[in-house]
Amino acid sequence: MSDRRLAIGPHVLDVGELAALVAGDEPGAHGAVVTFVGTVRNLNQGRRVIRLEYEAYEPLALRAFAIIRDEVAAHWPSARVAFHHRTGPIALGEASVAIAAASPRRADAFAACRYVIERLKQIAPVWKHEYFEDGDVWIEGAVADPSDEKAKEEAFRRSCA
Amino acid sequence: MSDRRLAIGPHVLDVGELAALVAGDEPGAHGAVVTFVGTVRNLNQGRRVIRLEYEAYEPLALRAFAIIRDEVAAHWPSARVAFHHRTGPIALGEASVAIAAASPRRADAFAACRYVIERLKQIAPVWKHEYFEDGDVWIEGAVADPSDEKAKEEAFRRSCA
Amino acid sequence: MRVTVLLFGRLHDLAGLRELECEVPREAAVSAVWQAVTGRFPAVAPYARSVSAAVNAEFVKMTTAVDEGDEVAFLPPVAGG
Amino acid sequence: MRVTVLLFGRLHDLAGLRELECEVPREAAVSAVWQAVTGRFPAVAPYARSVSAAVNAEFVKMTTAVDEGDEVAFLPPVAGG
Repeated sequence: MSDRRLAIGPHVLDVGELAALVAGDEPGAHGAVVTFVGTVRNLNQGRRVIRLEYEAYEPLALRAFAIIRDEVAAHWPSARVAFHHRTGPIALGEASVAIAAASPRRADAFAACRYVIERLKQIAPVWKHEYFEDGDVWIEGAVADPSDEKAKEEAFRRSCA
Repeated sequence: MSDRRLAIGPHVLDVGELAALVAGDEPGAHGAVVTFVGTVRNLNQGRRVIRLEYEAYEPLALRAFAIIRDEVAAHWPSARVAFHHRTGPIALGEASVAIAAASPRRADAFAACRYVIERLKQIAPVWKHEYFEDGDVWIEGAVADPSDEKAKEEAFRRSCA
Repeated sequence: MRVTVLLFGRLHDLAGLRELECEVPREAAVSAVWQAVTGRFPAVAPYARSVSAAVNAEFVKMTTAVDEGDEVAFLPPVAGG
Repeated sequence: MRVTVLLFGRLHDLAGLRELECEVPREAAVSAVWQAVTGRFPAVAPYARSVSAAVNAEFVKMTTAVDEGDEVAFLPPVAGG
Protein backbone atom coordinates (compact mmCIF):
# COMPACT_ATOMS: atom_id res chain seq x y z
CA MET A 1 0.00 0.00 0.00
CA SER A 2 1.73 3.14 -1.18
CA ASP A 3 0.97 6.51 0.38
CA ARG A 4 2.34 9.59 -1.33
CA ARG A 5 2.06 11.36 2.00
CA LEU A 6 4.96 9.35 3.42
CA ALA A 7 8.31 9.15 1.65
CA ILE A 8 12.03 8.95 2.15
CA GLY A 9 14.71 9.28 -0.49
CA PRO A 10 17.28 11.51 -2.14
CA HIS A 11 14.81 13.89 -3.81
CA VAL A 12 14.62 17.60 -2.93
CA LEU A 13 11.73 18.24 -0.55
CA ASP A 14 8.68 20.31 -1.49
CA VAL A 15 6.67 21.32 1.56
CA GLY A 16 4.09 23.06 -0.63
CA GLU A 17 3.30 19.71 -2.24
CA LEU A 18 2.83 18.17 1.21
CA ALA A 19 0.55 21.00 2.28
CA ALA A 20 -1.57 20.42 -0.83
CA LEU A 21 -1.75 16.69 -0.06
CA VAL A 22 -3.23 17.27 3.40
CA ALA A 23 -5.40 20.27 2.56
CA GLY A 24 -7.92 17.92 0.98
CA ASP A 25 -10.15 18.05 -2.03
CA GLU A 26 -13.21 19.72 -0.62
CA PRO A 27 -12.74 23.50 -0.68
CA GLY A 28 -12.49 24.81 2.83
CA ALA A 29 -12.73 21.45 4.54
CA HIS A 30 -9.64 22.17 6.63
CA GLY A 31 -9.21 25.47 8.41
CA ALA A 32 -5.56 25.26 9.38
CA VAL A 33 -2.44 23.94 7.71
CA VAL A 34 0.80 23.93 9.71
CA THR A 35 4.11 22.95 8.14
CA PHE A 36 7.55 22.30 9.52
CA VAL A 37 10.77 22.30 7.53
CA GLY A 38 14.03 21.31 9.14
CA THR A 39 17.05 22.72 7.35
CA VAL A 40 20.65 21.73 7.60
CA ARG A 41 22.53 24.06 9.92
CA ASN A 42 26.00 25.42 9.33
CA LEU A 43 26.94 25.22 12.99
CA ASN A 44 26.69 22.27 15.34
CA GLN A 45 27.95 22.73 18.89
CA GLY A 46 30.22 25.53 17.76
CA ARG A 47 31.80 23.65 14.86
CA ARG A 48 31.28 24.76 11.28
CA VAL A 49 29.68 22.01 9.21
CA ILE A 50 30.95 21.93 5.64
CA ARG A 51 29.12 18.90 4.35
CA LEU A 52 26.45 16.55 5.55
CA GLU A 53 24.90 13.26 4.54
CA TYR A 54 21.86 11.43 5.75
CA GLU A 55 21.70 7.66 5.64
CA ALA A 56 18.48 5.75 6.20
CA TYR A 57 17.15 2.22 6.29
CA GLU A 58 14.41 3.11 3.90
CA PRO A 59 11.94 0.22 4.23
CA LEU A 60 12.05 0.47 8.01
CA ALA A 61 11.77 4.27 7.80
CA LEU A 62 8.51 3.87 5.90
CA ARG A 63 7.29 1.52 8.66
CA ALA A 64 8.24 4.13 11.27
CA PHE A 65 6.45 6.84 9.26
CA ALA A 66 3.29 4.73 9.10
CA ILE A 67 3.47 4.13 12.87
CA ILE A 68 3.75 7.88 13.44
CA ARG A 69 0.89 8.62 11.02
CA ASP A 70 -1.30 6.12 12.91
CA GLU A 71 -0.35 7.61 16.29
CA VAL A 72 -1.37 11.04 14.98
CA ALA A 73 -4.69 9.63 13.78
CA ALA A 74 -5.32 8.15 17.24
CA HIS A 75 -4.51 11.41 19.06
CA TRP A 76 -6.07 13.87 16.61
CA PRO A 77 -8.72 12.11 14.51
CA SER A 78 -9.47 15.26 12.53
CA ALA A 79 -5.84 15.87 11.57
CA ARG A 80 -4.14 14.71 8.38
CA VAL A 81 -0.37 14.62 8.06
CA ALA A 82 2.18 14.13 5.30
CA PHE A 83 5.93 14.06 5.72
CA HIS A 84 9.01 13.36 3.67
CA HIS A 85 12.60 12.87 4.77
CA ARG A 86 15.55 13.41 2.48
CA THR A 87 18.63 11.17 2.31
CA GLY A 88 22.10 11.46 0.84
CA PRO A 89 24.21 14.62 0.72
CA ILE A 90 22.27 17.80 1.58
CA ALA A 91 23.63 21.29 0.99
CA LEU A 92 23.68 23.74 3.91
CA GLY A 93 20.38 25.56 4.14
CA GLU A 94 18.47 22.87 2.31
CA ALA A 95 15.69 20.89 3.90
CA SER A 96 16.25 17.45 5.41
CA VAL A 97 12.67 16.97 6.55
CA ALA A 98 9.32 18.49 5.63
CA ILE A 99 6.00 17.96 7.41
CA ALA A 100 2.48 19.23 6.76
CA ALA A 101 -0.52 18.86 9.07
CA ALA A 102 -4.08 20.00 8.42
CA SER A 103 -7.08 20.15 10.70
CA PRO A 104 -10.25 22.18 11.08
CA ARG A 105 -8.77 23.38 14.40
CA ARG A 106 -5.45 25.18 14.47
CA ALA A 107 -4.49 23.72 17.86
CA ASP A 108 -4.70 20.21 16.40
CA ALA A 109 -2.76 21.13 13.28
CA PHE A 110 0.06 22.64 15.37
CA ALA A 111 0.08 19.68 17.76
CA ALA A 112 0.04 17.04 15.02
CA CYS A 113 2.87 18.75 13.12
CA ARG A 114 5.00 19.06 16.24
CA TYR A 115 4.29 15.47 17.26
CA VAL A 116 5.51 14.19 13.91
CA ILE A 117 8.90 15.91 14.13
CA GLU A 118 9.37 14.80 17.75
CA ARG A 119 8.57 11.19 16.87
CA LEU A 120 10.70 11.25 13.73
CA LYS A 121 13.65 12.26 15.87
CA GLN A 122 12.89 9.44 18.29
CA ILE A 123 12.30 6.49 15.98
CA ALA A 124 13.01 7.17 12.29
CA PRO A 125 15.99 4.98 11.28
CA VAL A 126 17.96 7.88 9.88
CA TRP A 127 21.56 8.80 10.67
CA LYS A 128 23.34 12.08 10.09
CA HIS A 129 27.00 12.20 9.14
CA GLU A 130 28.51 15.67 9.61
CA TYR A 131 31.82 16.69 8.09
CA PHE A 132 33.91 19.55 9.51
CA GLU A 133 37.17 21.13 8.36
CA ASP A 134 39.10 18.75 10.56
CA GLY A 135 37.03 15.60 10.81
CA ASP A 136 33.60 14.06 10.81
CA VAL A 137 31.07 12.72 13.25
CA TRP A 138 27.97 10.55 13.20
CA ILE A 139 25.24 12.40 15.07
CA GLU A 140 23.43 9.99 17.36
CA GLY A 141 20.27 10.82 19.24
CA ALA A 142 17.61 8.47 20.49
CA VAL A 143 17.55 4.70 20.83
CA ALA A 144 14.86 3.82 18.29
CA ASP A 145 12.03 1.94 19.98
CA PRO A 146 8.51 2.69 18.73
CA SER A 147 6.97 0.83 21.68
CA ASP A 148 8.72 3.01 24.30
CA GLU A 149 5.75 4.61 26.08
CA LYS A 150 7.90 7.19 27.87
CA ALA A 151 9.21 8.48 24.55
CA LYS A 152 5.69 8.68 23.13
CA GLU A 153 4.53 10.62 26.19
CA GLU A 154 7.44 13.02 25.85
CA ALA A 155 6.60 13.64 22.18
CA PHE A 156 2.96 14.18 23.10
CA ARG A 157 3.93 16.58 25.88
CA ARG A 158 6.11 18.59 23.51
CA SER A 159 3.29 18.79 21.00
CA CYS A 160 1.35 20.78 23.61
CA ALA A 161 -1.95 19.15 22.79
CA MET B 1 9.51 52.06 7.36
CA SER B 2 8.27 49.35 5.06
CA ASP B 3 8.73 45.70 5.96
CA ARG B 4 7.89 43.13 3.30
CA ARG B 5 7.44 40.65 6.08
CA LEU B 6 4.23 42.35 7.21
CA ALA B 7 1.39 43.04 4.80
CA ILE B 8 -2.36 43.23 4.46
CA GLY B 9 -4.35 43.59 1.28
CA PRO B 10 -6.39 41.85 -1.39
CA HIS B 11 -3.55 39.86 -2.94
CA VAL B 12 -3.47 36.05 -2.92
CA LEU B 13 -1.20 34.80 -0.14
CA ASP B 14 2.04 32.90 -0.80
CA VAL B 15 3.32 31.18 2.31
CA GLY B 16 6.39 29.93 0.44
CA GLU B 17 7.44 33.52 -0.12
CA LEU B 18 7.06 34.22 3.60
CA ALA B 19 9.11 31.15 4.49
CA ALA B 20 11.87 32.39 2.18
CA LEU B 21 11.77 35.82 3.81
CA VAL B 22 12.43 34.43 7.28
CA ALA B 23 14.80 31.64 6.31
CA GLY B 24 17.58 34.21 5.97
CA ASP B 25 20.45 34.74 3.59
CA GLU B 26 23.15 32.71 5.25
CA PRO B 27 22.77 29.07 4.21
CA GLY B 28 21.74 26.99 7.18
CA ALA B 29 21.51 29.85 9.64
CA HIS B 30 18.04 28.77 10.69
CA GLY B 31 17.32 25.16 11.54
CA ALA B 32 13.54 25.24 11.64
CA VAL B 33 10.84 26.98 9.64
CA VAL B 34 7.23 26.63 10.78
CA THR B 35 4.34 28.01 8.76
CA PHE B 36 0.66 28.44 9.42
CA VAL B 37 -2.01 28.97 6.80
CA GLY B 38 -5.59 29.66 7.79
CA THR B 39 -8.06 28.79 5.08
CA VAL B 40 -11.65 29.80 4.72
CA ARG B 41 -13.95 27.05 5.93
CA ASN B 42 -17.15 25.95 4.27
CA LEU B 43 -18.90 25.33 7.57
CA ASN B 44 -19.29 27.65 10.52
CA GLN B 45 -21.30 26.41 13.48
CA GLY B 46 -23.20 24.02 11.27
CA ARG B 47 -24.11 26.56 8.56
CA ARG B 48 -22.75 26.28 5.06
CA VAL B 49 -20.79 29.39 4.09
CA ILE B 50 -21.22 30.30 0.43
CA ARG B 51 -19.22 33.51 0.32
CA LEU B 52 -16.96 35.44 2.63
CA GLU B 53 -15.32 38.83 2.77
CA TYR B 54 -12.69 40.26 5.03
CA GLU B 55 -12.60 43.94 5.82
CA ALA B 56 -9.66 45.61 7.53
CA TYR B 57 -8.50 48.98 8.76
CA GLU B 58 -5.24 48.58 6.90
CA PRO B 59 -2.98 51.26 8.44
CA LEU B 60 -3.98 50.15 11.94
CA ALA B 61 -3.56 46.51 10.94
CA LEU B 62 0.04 47.23 9.99
CA ARG B 63 0.55 48.85 13.41
CA ALA B 64 -0.92 45.75 15.06
CA PHE B 65 1.35 43.52 12.96
CA ALA B 66 4.42 45.52 14.04
CA ILE B 67 3.34 45.24 17.68
CA ILE B 68 3.05 41.46 17.31
CA ARG B 69 6.41 41.22 15.51
CA ASP B 70 8.03 43.17 18.38
CA GLU B 71 6.38 40.97 21.02
CA VAL B 72 7.75 37.91 19.22
CA ALA B 73 11.23 39.47 19.19
CA ALA B 74 10.99 40.09 22.94
CA HIS B 75 9.89 36.53 23.74
CA TRP B 76 12.03 34.66 21.21
CA PRO B 77 15.06 36.77 20.24
CA SER B 78 16.33 34.14 17.81
CA ALA B 79 13.04 33.87 15.93
CA ARG B 80 12.09 35.76 12.79
CA VAL B 81 8.50 36.02 11.63
CA ALA B 82 6.64 37.20 8.54
CA PHE B 83 2.88 37.26 8.10
CA HIS B 84 0.35 38.49 5.59
CA HIS B 85 -3.41 38.84 5.90
CA ARG B 86 -5.74 38.91 2.94
CA THR B 87 -8.74 41.21 2.58
CA GLY B 88 -11.78 41.36 0.34
CA PRO B 89 -13.72 38.35 -0.99
CA ILE B 90 -11.95 35.03 -0.46
CA ALA B 91 -13.04 31.80 -2.14
CA LEU B 92 -13.68 28.76 0.06
CA GLY B 93 -10.49 26.83 0.62
CA GLU B 94 -8.27 29.83 -0.06
CA ALA B 95 -6.00 31.31 2.56
CA SER B 96 -6.98 34.33 4.63
CA VAL B 97 -3.78 34.45 6.65
CA ALA B 98 -0.26 33.07 6.20
CA ILE B 99 2.53 33.09 8.78
CA ALA B 100 6.15 31.91 8.70
CA ALA B 101 8.53 31.66 11.65
CA ALA B 102 12.17 30.60 11.60
CA SER B 103 14.58 29.86 14.41
CA PRO B 104 17.62 27.71 15.05
CA ARG B 105 15.44 25.83 17.57
CA ARG B 106 12.23 24.17 16.45
CA ALA B 107 10.49 24.83 19.77
CA ASP B 108 10.94 28.57 19.23
CA ALA B 109 9.78 28.43 15.62
CA PHE B 110 6.61 26.57 16.61
CA ALA B 111 5.95 28.90 19.54
CA ALA B 112 6.54 32.11 17.57
CA CYS B 113 4.28 30.95 14.72
CA ARG B 114 1.49 29.98 17.11
CA TYR B 115 1.86 33.21 19.07
CA VAL B 116 1.41 35.26 15.90
CA ILE B 117 -1.90 33.64 14.94
CA GLU B 118 -3.21 33.90 18.51
CA ARG B 119 -2.32 37.60 18.69
CA LEU B 120 -3.68 38.31 15.20
CA LYS B 121 -7.02 36.92 16.32
CA GLN B 122 -6.91 39.10 19.42
CA ILE B 123 -5.88 42.47 18.04
CA ALA B 124 -5.72 42.67 14.24
CA PRO B 125 -8.44 45.12 13.10
CA VAL B 126 -9.96 42.67 10.65
CA TRP B 127 -13.62 41.70 10.36
CA LYS B 128 -15.11 38.69 8.65
CA HIS B 129 -18.44 38.88 6.87
CA GLU B 130 -19.92 35.44 6.18
CA TYR B 131 -22.75 34.88 3.74
CA PHE B 132 -25.03 31.83 3.95
CA GLU B 133 -27.89 30.65 1.75
CA ASP B 134 -30.34 32.50 3.92
CA GLY B 135 -28.51 35.46 5.36
CA ASP B 136 -25.19 36.86 6.50
CA VAL B 137 -23.35 37.54 9.69
CA TRP B 138 -20.37 39.57 10.85
CA ILE B 139 -18.10 37.27 12.84
CA GLU B 140 -16.94 39.06 15.96
CA GLY B 141 -14.29 37.74 18.30
CA ALA B 142 -12.06 39.68 20.63
CA VAL B 143 -12.18 43.28 21.83
CA ALA B 144 -9.00 44.63 20.25
CA ASP B 145 -6.67 45.98 22.93
CA PRO B 146 -2.94 45.43 22.40
CA SER B 147 -2.19 46.54 25.97
CA ASP B 148 -4.43 43.87 27.54
CA GLU B 149 -1.90 41.81 29.53
CA LYS B 150 -4.33 38.95 30.14
CA ALA B 151 -4.81 38.50 26.41
CA LYS B 152 -1.05 38.54 25.85
CA GLU B 153 -0.57 35.91 28.55
CA GLU B 154 -3.26 33.73 27.01
CA ALA B 155 -1.59 33.94 23.60
CA PHE B 156 1.76 33.10 25.18
CA ARG B 157 0.24 30.17 27.06
CA ARG B 158 -1.27 28.80 23.84
CA SER B 159 2.06 29.11 22.07
CA CYS B 160 3.41 26.53 24.53
CA ALA B 161 6.76 28.23 24.90
CA MET C 1 -13.85 71.16 16.48
CA ARG C 2 -14.28 68.62 13.75
CA VAL C 3 -12.98 65.05 13.53
CA THR C 4 -13.38 62.33 10.93
CA VAL C 5 -14.96 59.12 12.18
CA LEU C 6 -14.48 55.70 10.57
CA LEU C 7 -16.85 52.83 11.31
CA PHE C 8 -15.81 49.24 10.62
CA GLY C 9 -17.44 45.84 10.36
CA ARG C 10 -20.99 45.62 11.61
CA LEU C 11 -20.83 49.21 12.86
CA HIS C 12 -20.97 50.57 9.32
CA ASP C 13 -23.80 48.20 8.45
CA LEU C 14 -25.77 49.47 11.45
CA ALA C 15 -24.97 53.14 10.80
CA GLY C 16 -25.38 52.84 7.06
CA LEU C 17 -22.06 54.56 6.31
CA ARG C 18 -18.36 54.04 6.77
CA GLU C 19 -17.16 57.58 7.32
CA LEU C 20 -18.63 60.75 8.78
CA GLU C 21 -17.60 64.11 10.21
CA CYS C 22 -18.39 64.89 13.85
CA GLU C 23 -18.38 68.15 15.79
CA VAL C 24 -17.04 67.70 19.32
CA PRO C 25 -15.91 70.18 21.99
CA ARG C 26 -12.20 71.12 22.21
CA GLU C 27 -10.19 68.57 24.21
CA ALA C 28 -12.96 66.03 23.87
CA ALA C 29 -12.06 62.41 24.59
CA VAL C 30 -12.63 59.52 22.20
CA SER C 31 -15.60 58.57 24.38
CA ALA C 32 -17.23 61.92 23.54
CA VAL C 33 -16.83 61.16 19.85
CA TRP C 34 -18.47 57.78 20.45
CA GLN C 35 -21.34 59.56 22.25
CA ALA C 36 -21.77 61.81 19.22
CA VAL C 37 -21.87 58.76 16.94
CA THR C 38 -24.42 56.89 19.05
CA GLY C 39 -26.52 60.08 19.20
CA ARG C 40 -26.74 60.06 15.42
CA PHE C 41 -26.94 56.28 15.03
CA PRO C 42 -28.61 54.72 18.08
CA ALA C 43 -28.33 51.27 16.48
CA VAL C 44 -24.59 51.16 17.28
CA ALA C 45 -25.10 51.94 20.98
CA PRO C 46 -25.07 48.25 22.06
CA TYR C 47 -21.38 48.20 21.12
CA ALA C 48 -20.51 50.61 23.96
CA ARG C 49 -18.90 47.83 26.00
CA SER C 50 -17.10 45.98 23.22
CA VAL C 51 -15.96 48.79 20.93
CA SER C 52 -12.30 49.76 20.82
CA ALA C 53 -10.78 52.77 19.15
CA ALA C 54 -7.86 54.16 17.20
CA VAL C 55 -6.80 57.73 16.50
CA ASN C 56 -4.77 58.38 13.36
CA ALA C 57 -4.16 54.63 13.03
CA GLU C 58 -2.81 54.14 16.55
CA PHE C 59 -4.65 52.15 19.20
CA VAL C 60 -5.97 54.43 21.97
CA LYS C 61 -8.08 54.28 25.12
CA MET C 62 -11.58 55.76 25.17
CA THR C 63 -10.18 58.38 27.55
CA THR C 64 -7.57 59.64 25.06
CA ALA C 65 -8.11 63.25 23.95
CA VAL C 66 -8.62 63.99 20.27
CA ASP C 67 -7.47 66.97 18.20
CA GLU C 68 -8.99 68.97 15.38
CA GLY C 69 -8.84 66.95 12.16
CA ASP C 70 -8.04 63.61 13.81
CA GLU C 71 -9.19 60.38 12.20
CA VAL C 72 -11.06 58.46 14.91
CA ALA C 73 -11.84 54.84 14.14
CA PHE C 74 -14.29 52.64 16.05
CA LEU C 75 -13.64 48.92 15.96
CA PRO C 76 -16.18 46.24 16.84
CA PRO C 77 -14.68 43.01 18.18
CA VAL C 78 -12.19 41.71 15.64
CA ALA C 79 -12.09 38.38 13.82
CA GLY C 80 -8.88 38.13 11.87
CA GLY C 81 -7.05 34.97 11.00
CA MET D 1 21.14 -21.24 9.84
CA ARG D 2 22.14 -18.19 7.90
CA VAL D 3 20.82 -14.62 8.23
CA THR D 4 21.76 -11.39 6.48
CA VAL D 5 22.92 -8.60 8.77
CA LEU D 6 22.72 -4.89 7.90
CA LEU D 7 24.78 -2.33 9.81
CA PHE D 8 23.84 1.34 9.73
CA GLY D 9 25.41 4.69 10.64
CA ARG D 10 28.55 4.51 12.69
CA LEU D 11 28.20 0.73 13.00
CA HIS D 12 29.19 0.21 9.37
CA ASP D 13 32.09 2.62 9.77
CA LEU D 14 33.33 0.67 12.77
CA ALA D 15 32.80 -2.72 11.15
CA GLY D 16 34.08 -1.59 7.77
CA LEU D 17 31.06 -3.02 5.92
CA ARG D 18 27.32 -2.51 5.58
CA GLU D 19 26.13 -6.05 5.02
CA LEU D 20 27.31 -9.51 6.03
CA GLU D 21 26.07 -13.06 6.36
CA CYS D 22 26.01 -14.67 9.82
CA GLU D 23 25.64 -18.27 10.91
CA VAL D 24 23.53 -18.61 14.04
CA PRO D 25 21.87 -21.60 15.74
CA ARG D 26 18.25 -22.47 14.88
CA GLU D 27 15.72 -20.38 16.88
CA ALA D 28 18.43 -17.91 17.78
CA ALA D 29 17.27 -14.54 19.09
CA VAL D 30 18.31 -11.21 17.60
CA SER D 31 20.67 -10.83 20.57
CA ALA D 32 22.54 -13.96 19.40
CA VAL D 33 22.99 -12.38 15.98
CA TRP D 34 24.37 -9.27 17.70
CA GLN D 35 26.79 -11.49 19.64
CA ALA D 36 27.99 -13.00 16.39
CA VAL D 37 28.52 -9.52 14.94
CA THR D 38 30.46 -8.24 17.96
CA GLY D 39 32.54 -11.43 17.87
CA ARG D 40 33.64 -10.57 14.35
CA PHE D 41 33.85 -6.79 14.89
CA PRO D 42 34.72 -6.02 18.54
CA ALA D 43 34.70 -2.28 17.71
CA VAL D 44 30.88 -2.26 17.63
CA ALA D 45 30.54 -3.88 21.08
CA PRO D 46 30.15 -0.54 22.95
CA TYR D 47 26.76 -0.18 21.19
CA ALA D 48 25.33 -3.15 23.12
CA ARG D 49 23.24 -0.88 25.33
CA SER D 50 22.08 1.61 22.70
CA VAL D 51 21.56 -0.55 19.62
CA SER D 52 18.08 -1.39 18.44
CA ALA D 53 17.06 -3.90 15.82
CA ALA D 54 14.73 -4.71 12.99
CA VAL D 55 13.96 -8.00 11.26
CA ASN D 56 12.71 -7.87 7.68
CA ALA D 57 12.08 -4.13 8.08
CA GLU D 58 9.94 -4.42 11.21
CA PHE D 59 11.06 -3.13 14.60
CA VAL D 60 11.77 -6.01 16.99
CA LYS D 61 13.07 -6.65 20.49
CA MET D 62 16.50 -8.20 21.01
CA THR D 63 14.65 -11.24 22.34
CA THR D 64 12.74 -11.84 19.09
CA ALA D 65 13.60 -15.10 17.36
CA VAL D 66 14.99 -15.01 13.82
CA ASP D 67 14.43 -17.39 10.93
CA GLU D 68 16.63 -18.74 8.17
CA GLY D 69 17.17 -16.05 5.53
CA ASP D 70 15.93 -13.14 7.66
CA GLU D 71 17.33 -9.66 7.15
CA VAL D 72 18.47 -8.47 10.58
CA ALA D 73 19.31 -4.77 10.87
CA PHE D 74 21.20 -3.16 13.74
CA LEU D 75 20.48 0.50 14.36
CA PRO D 76 22.68 2.83 16.37
CA PRO D 77 20.82 5.72 18.05
CA VAL D 78 18.95 7.61 15.35
CA ALA D 79 19.19 11.26 14.37
CA GLY D 80 16.52 12.05 11.82
CA GLY D 81 14.86 15.37 11.31
